[in-house]
Formats: sequence, C-alpha cells, structure tokens
Amino acid sequence: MKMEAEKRFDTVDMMLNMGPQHPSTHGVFRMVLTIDGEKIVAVEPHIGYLHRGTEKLCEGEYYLQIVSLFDRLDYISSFNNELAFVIAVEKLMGIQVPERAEYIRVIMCELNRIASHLMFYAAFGADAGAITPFLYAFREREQIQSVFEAVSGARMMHNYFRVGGVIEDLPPDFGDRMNKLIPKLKQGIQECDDLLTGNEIFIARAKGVGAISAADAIDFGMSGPNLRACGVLEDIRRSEPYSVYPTLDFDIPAGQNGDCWDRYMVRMEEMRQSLRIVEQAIAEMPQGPVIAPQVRKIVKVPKGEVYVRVENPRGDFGVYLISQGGDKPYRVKIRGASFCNLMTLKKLLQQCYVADCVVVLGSLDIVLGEVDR
Amino acid sequence: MIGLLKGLNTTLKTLFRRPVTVQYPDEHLPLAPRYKGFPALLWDDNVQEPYCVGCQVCARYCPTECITVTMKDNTKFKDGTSTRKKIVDFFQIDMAKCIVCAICVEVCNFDAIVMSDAHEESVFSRGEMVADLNRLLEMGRGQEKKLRKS
Amino acid sequence: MTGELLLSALGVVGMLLFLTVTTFALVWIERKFLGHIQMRLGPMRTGYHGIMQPVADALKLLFKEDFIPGSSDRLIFWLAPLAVFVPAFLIWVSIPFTKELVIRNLDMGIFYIVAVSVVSIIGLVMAGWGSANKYALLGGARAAAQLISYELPLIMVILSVVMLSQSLDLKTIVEKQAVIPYVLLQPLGFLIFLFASLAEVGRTPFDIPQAESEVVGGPFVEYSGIRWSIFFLAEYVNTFAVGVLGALLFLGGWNWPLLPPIIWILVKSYFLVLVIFWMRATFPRLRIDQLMSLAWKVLLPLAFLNILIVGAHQFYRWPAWSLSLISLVVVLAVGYRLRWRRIAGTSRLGLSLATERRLANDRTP
Amino acid sequence: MNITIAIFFVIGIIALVGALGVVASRNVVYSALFLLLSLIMVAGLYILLYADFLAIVQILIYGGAIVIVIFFALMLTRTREMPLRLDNPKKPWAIVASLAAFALLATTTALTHWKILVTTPERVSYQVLGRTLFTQWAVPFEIASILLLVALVGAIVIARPGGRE
Repeated sequence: MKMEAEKRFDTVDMMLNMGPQHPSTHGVFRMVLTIDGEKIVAVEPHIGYLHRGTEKLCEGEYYLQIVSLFDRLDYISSFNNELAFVIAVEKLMGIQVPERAEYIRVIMCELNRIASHLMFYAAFGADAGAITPFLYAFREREQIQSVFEAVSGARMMHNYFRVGGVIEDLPPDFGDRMNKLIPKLKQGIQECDDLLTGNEIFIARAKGVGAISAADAIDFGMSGPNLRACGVLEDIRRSEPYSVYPTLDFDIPAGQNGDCWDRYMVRMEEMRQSLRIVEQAIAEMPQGPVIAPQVRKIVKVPKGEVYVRVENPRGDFGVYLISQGGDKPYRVKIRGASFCNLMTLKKLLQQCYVADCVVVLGSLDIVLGEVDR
Repeated sequence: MIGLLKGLNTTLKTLFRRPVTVQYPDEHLPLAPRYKGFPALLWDDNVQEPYCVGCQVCARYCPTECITVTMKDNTKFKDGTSTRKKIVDFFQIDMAKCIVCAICVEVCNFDAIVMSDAHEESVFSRGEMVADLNRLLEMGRGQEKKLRKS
Repeated sequence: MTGELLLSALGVVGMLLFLTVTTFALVWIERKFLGHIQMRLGPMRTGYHGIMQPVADALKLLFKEDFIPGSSDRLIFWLAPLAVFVPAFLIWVSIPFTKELVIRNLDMGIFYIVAVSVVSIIGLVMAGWGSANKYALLGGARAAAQLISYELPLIMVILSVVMLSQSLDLKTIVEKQAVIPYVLLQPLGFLIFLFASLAEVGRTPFDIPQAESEVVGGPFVEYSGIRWSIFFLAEYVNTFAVGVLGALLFLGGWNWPLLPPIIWILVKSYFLVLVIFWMRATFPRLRIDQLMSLAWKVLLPLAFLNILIVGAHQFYRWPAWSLSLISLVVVLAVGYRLRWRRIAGTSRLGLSLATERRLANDRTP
Repeated sequence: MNITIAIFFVIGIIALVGALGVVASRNVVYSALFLLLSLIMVAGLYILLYADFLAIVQILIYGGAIVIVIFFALMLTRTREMPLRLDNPKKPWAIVASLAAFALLATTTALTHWKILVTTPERVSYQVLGRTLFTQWAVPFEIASILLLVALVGAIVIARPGGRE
C-alpha cells in the first residue's frame, strides 16, 4: 500500500528528439534525450546525416582531386584539412617543401584557426541565447574570409595547398592587407571578449557545466582545445611539430576544469596566440618558390603507408594514407577530431539540463562534415 | 554586475558605429582578382576559334565529373590558318555539379579554361544550369575583358 | 449612462488602434536597433529605411496557411492565442496615459493590471499543451513556472510603490511623483521591477519559454500565420505595457516640465522599451534553474527587504534621501556579491598560462 | 427587467455551465478550463455585487494561480497513464451525496429570510477591508496563513526527489 502511494508520485521520463532539424545542433546531428522534467537522464547521439563517403571516394580519386574533398570535411577550417593530406603525400614521396610555401601554409592555417574559433564564439553565444556575438564574430571572420578570397580565390573551399607547396604565391598586396587586418582583428577579438566573457549570466551558463576530467578526456580520445581545457598540454604543433612551427614562438593556453567555460577561454586565448604566430610568420617569411620543383601536376606516389596528424582548430586531425603506387591512393583513413570530441557527449551531459545540452554541444565545437565524413 | 554593464557598454558603442554590411543586390563587394567563379572557356582571337582542343583532361580530373567534352578534326588546320589539329566539338559543364575547385584550370595543357567571375547563376530549372560551349565561351569573353583591363 | 458607454467603446477602439500601431512601431524599432547594434542596417527594402516592414510582415502572416497539427487538441489550440491576447489588451483599460487620457480609471488600477495579466499564463500553457509537441510542452511548462515565480517579486515591488504613494490608483501614484520620481527614491525597487517584469513578458535574458536555441520557440512552435501573429502582437503589447508601467510607477509618469504630458509618458515608456531591447542585444539567456533561484533566492528576498525599508521609512518618517541611500547601498552590495561569486576563480586560466608556457617550451625539441 | 439582472443571469448561467463542464467533461484538461471559466464568471458576479476588490482577488488567485497549478499537474501527467474516461465505480454514491448536499443548501436558501436592500450597497473600500482584516479578523487570517505554509511545506516534501531518505 505504501509502495503504491509512493509510486503514484513518481514522474515519467520524456523522450525528446533533438535534431537533425534543430537550430542548435550545429548541422544535422541528432540527439535523443530522455529527460526528467528539464534534467537529462540519458542521451543517445545519432550521427550520419551528413555522411558522404569521403574515405571511399578518396580511393577512386587522383591525389590532385582529394585535396578538394578534404576541403569539405571540416568546412570551417579547410586549410588545416588540406595541410594534413598534403603533408601525408609529401612524406610518402619524400618531398622537401620550399620554405616560403611552409610559411604561407602556416599563415593560412592560423588565420583559418582564428576564423574557426570566431565561428565557435558566434555559435556558442547563440547557443547560450545571446544574439549579438554571432554578428560580432562574423564581422571579424568576414575580413579573414576576404583575405582567403584574395589568396586562394575562394572564401571557403580553397583548394589552395598542393603536394609540394601551394598552387600560387600570395597576392602582391598581401602584406599591406595583413598589416591592416591584424590590428583590426585584435580589436575585434577584444570587443568579442568584452561583450561576452565577463558577463555574469554567461559565466553562470558556462562555468561548471559539462565538465570532464583530464583522464576521461584522454580515454575518450578528446583532443585540441577541448583537451587542453582539461589541463592537458597536448598540442601537436608542439609535441609532434610539423611545418615551421618549431621556429615560431607561441603559448599553449590550457584550462583546469574541463568545463564549457574553460573550453571557451582556451579558444579565446588561442585566437590571440594564432595572431602572434601570423605576425611572426609574416615577418620571417623568406622569398623563393612556393612549390617544390620536382612535383609534377599529376602526382604519382610510391608504395608505402604513412600516418600524419596536424593540429586542427578542432583538435587532432589525422590522415592514414596507404599507397600501392600510382596516381590514386589505396586507402585513406581520416581521424576526425570532431568525431572523437563528440563521443564524450554522453559523459558530458550527465546531470545536465536541456538548456545545458546545447551549450555543451556548442562548447565542443563540432563540425558535422568531419564527424560523418 | 560589472560584466553585464561592460557588455551593455560594448553594444552601446557599436550602436553608433557605421554598419559594415553592404546592401547586397544594389551594391556588390569587389571580387578578388583571383576569385573563382564558374569555369569558362577562352577564345583565340588570332584564329577565331576556342583554345580548347577537346582533349578531355579536365573532364578526367574533375572531382565531380561535371564536364563532358568531345573533340573533332579542325577544318581550319587543313586550311593552314590554325595550328590546332583537333578542336573542341562539344563542351558542356553542369554548373549544378561544379564545385569551383579550379582543378580543370590547373590540369589544362592549353590554358583554354579559366575560372570566371560568374557566381550569381540562379535559374528557375535544373536544365538551365547546364552550360554549353557557346555560353562558356561567352562567359570566357567577359573574363578576358577583365583580364585585359588589369 | 449610454453616453458614457459610447465614450468607453470609442476609447476601446482607439486603444486597439493605438496598440496595433505601437506594435508595428516597436517591431520596426527593435529590428533597426538590433541591426545597428550589430553593425548592420536592419530592414531597408520596404519604404524609407524599411519603415513599412512590420506591415509587410503582418500581410505575409495574414496570408499564410493556417496550419493546425493533426494530433493537436483543436479546441485548446484554437483558444490559446485568445487567452493570451485578451488579458494583454484588457490591462490597457485602466492604464492612464495622462490625467485625462484613460478609458476607465480604477481606484485599484495597479492591482487590476497585475491580476488580469496573470491570466495570460493560461494561454501559454494551453498553447504548449494543445500543440501536442514536446518542445511546445516544455516551453509551456517553462512559461508557467517562470511567470508564476516572477509574479511574486513583481507584486511585492509594486506593493512598495503603493506603500510610498499610499494608493493603488495609478493617477495618484503618478501625482505623488510630481517632484521626485520613485526611481530615485528606490533604485532597488526599480531594478527588481525591471527584471521581474522582463521575466513576466519573457524577454532576454529571461526568454526561456521561447528559447530559440533550446526549445525552438516553445509554446509557439506549432503556430503559424495569423495565430502566431496574435501571440506576437500580445508579446509586444506586453513589452510596451512594461515600459508604460515602469514609467508610471517609477519614472514619474507624465509629469515633467516643458513638454505636454502625453509626450513625456511616451518618451519615458519608449526609453524603457529601448533599454529592454538593448538588454536583448547584449545578454545571453539564463537557464531555467538559475532563473528560478534568481526569482526565489534573490529577487523575492530583496523585494521583501525593499518593503521593509519602505515600511520603516514610512513609519519613522525618515527623510527621502535616506530611503534612496539605503536602496542604493543594497543595490551596490548585491551587485558586488553577484560579481564576487561568479568571477572568483575565473582568472585561473590567466594564471596557468605562464606555467603552461614554460612546460610547453620545455617539450619543444 | 433591469440590465443588471440580465447581466447577472448571463454570468450566472455561464458559471453554472462551466461548473457542469468540470464534472461532465471527459477530458481532464477541459475540466480545468471549465473550472477557469466558472471561476472567472464568479468574479463577474462579485463585480455585480460591488465587491470589485474580491473580484480581482478571485481572478488573481483562482484564475491565475490555482487553475495554472491544476493545469500544470494535468499537463505533465501523460494521457496514457491518466485514463481519459474519468469513470468511478462509486458514481451512484457521489450522485446521492451531491444531491443531498444540494437539497440541504436549497432548503436553507429557501427558508432563510433574506434582507432585501432597496438602496445600492456601499462599496467597501479596500482600505476598510485591509484594516478589518488585520484587526478584527487577525487571528483567522494568521491561522489561514499557517495552513497555507503547512501545505507549502507538504508540497515540497512530496515533490522532492529522494526526499524520503
């Protein structure tokens, strides 16, 4: 009898289908939430709505074409994806990339990192319910995009890096443009900072939400700013340096608690560090050719296999390339940073509210193009 | 409380700043010289024929296979007016498939194809997105004028 | 009797017209204001600087298909917009714009307004339940919880105004502020009023029931066309009501020199509404539990404290400046406390940066 | 036929229809809405009786708070768990009991000698009401508030997850 009386007050959980057409699932991602009131009891992520079979496609395409496919993986940071693939091919072929090309690549990648983090800032602000951060961040991002347009001819899908270098040297007015852009970006980032960072409501929404310990994060294969927010100092630009990163001086910001707030702060700081890198790279950039002379238009790669990883804005982006000779790869396996970061979602969303759900997802900064590949 | 006020101050400051947007259909932002629009074919004014010989290398290297090309014997070669033995017969690009990657431009051995400025190409039916030889050459002529100007 | 009735009817028609025009104006102002804050222009196509945009929007909404989801509870779905709309308009019957310009002044005017505005919660809950949509249900539940919670601090803070003016009549309340508007006497009360009424009308940072990024529009998610526009109309009318009430209760209503009273009341109301828009442009949204704890643990005790202060002031006949002083001190204390609690520990990242840098550089080959 | 009496009948009938709807409606949510209708009409009756303060309180407390709480509770219980047909095997008994109550009330009303006021009653101002409530009726007022407090605590105890431990 007593049991029955108690049972009568028990509430029933509700299943809430969030996505794939939800405004804040960052693309076509779907979560099936089981909620008790506003509290999340269980979450079941469903991916695959943007699956385009990139890995399989790569097996049938020439090396030349694959670069354009890699643009479309993590479409917010195309340059970084391209870099991973071209480095992989270069390693297999044993090509020495001209110094100038390396610097151009680093500048582009770091600008891309800023653009990507601005995109994160924009979406994160919107997830937390503020509308202006989106426009502020896009204003800054727009300037970077127009630099990209001037350099590569495209605002998003650049197809600019080539095996052995880059397709074309920087435009002649690049230096002037950057001299104007960098102070503007600094000011813009500061403005973004002023708008949101100190805001008590924002802090209340982000701090202590979706925390993960360093050990758990490593177990899940988390990487990039998300991992550094837990206090782990893992940055491939430092731990396995590639390109000209060893010659550049920059800090690796890290958080402590691994919550949304730390993830946000790490990215805000990374933007500033990236600007430092860009400044140095522009100053130190030598003259010279931008593509290795021995590279022909149609790349033929010797037999072998290689694994290359680079530090994407989203984390550890790896390419495992097997070649059996010829002009097409045998297998290309992509390790997407977003994919691994996203897999922590179940852990992060424990004991969260529905409102936290979008904030946590936003703080992971996933790009579905890379998750589903 | 300070953070809230700081945020309010920031938004107040930007309220009186000049808008950064452009009223799009009325005004256009300048395109970068390297801007990659849809591909177009160039016209050889010396012999009054396209540069393209229809060798199909672009079609082969196009990631989305949006290009269809065939070649034919060049009648002007027999007259001796042209150095091209073969000439393009049929050239078609499905703009709906094209991903403007510029690989066709990169692999072309005759510098016959360029990336034009064309980007506002919305049409009412899917069929209109398929550009044939004449349209591509026309797009290319516009591009040539721009190249000559700069 | 009949003449009076006719006059009232005329007043009601006039009020409806005025509120519709006000809504159009507010929509336009909000969009332009937000646009310029975000460094864009906002609507520009229809008329001079898009001034006809609200009209165009209204026309579009009118001609949209009136869609009712199949599994919805038709009667409730149909009634819900009315249940929101009617109270939103009913309160205007007793809101005075100037001493003469009021349809029917009640000697319990403010109490009537509070009571009637509560009923609109039912409409939101009905919308949420009737749509047979889980997002709408969540939104409806949020709306009910939020609105009931914020009703209390709002009433309490209005009570303190009533204590100061010794009247429930809005006209008397305004007349008592002829010299000093109450915002100077009790800044604390004004802030509580502002936040509580923001929550009442569900605007940022309290737009939790609608929360686009979480419950995609909450109770209104299944509504479209004319039904949705009724909700929309009610929301803007309520926002304007907050502006007018704030002006009447705290900013001295229509009495300030030089300009005619009707101009003053409009200027003050629009100023408050602009502040609300400004907040919307700046702030993120609170979470539902934070919202609740703000209502029950911060605003309600503060409202009671405010009543105590005002009561003591009235009872011991303290001078007016002492009331403002105490109120201001409490505001500053709360502000400091909020900052201290939230910011503590945020500088950690800056601290760790130096050590990380050393560590990181050690690892460089 | 006075216009006031006409309004009285209209409001009264709607209130009765609402009250009937509460018990007759098959859908619990509709019942709650009918309850709201009935309560608001009762507020209208108060206005007719020159008790406008009471009318506003009626709307505020019953229309605003109580019905919302009922609605809330109904909304969050699923229709699947809550049978739509609100049938009860004890229905005959309920009918008998309510008929008995009705008979009692009706006879009392009929037998009482009502004083009929010829003049319009004085409006009781809320100042007077407040003063009376806090002086003459202070003890009942306090007892009522203690009752509410107990109910409040009880509600929290029931609603608390894991409160039994």
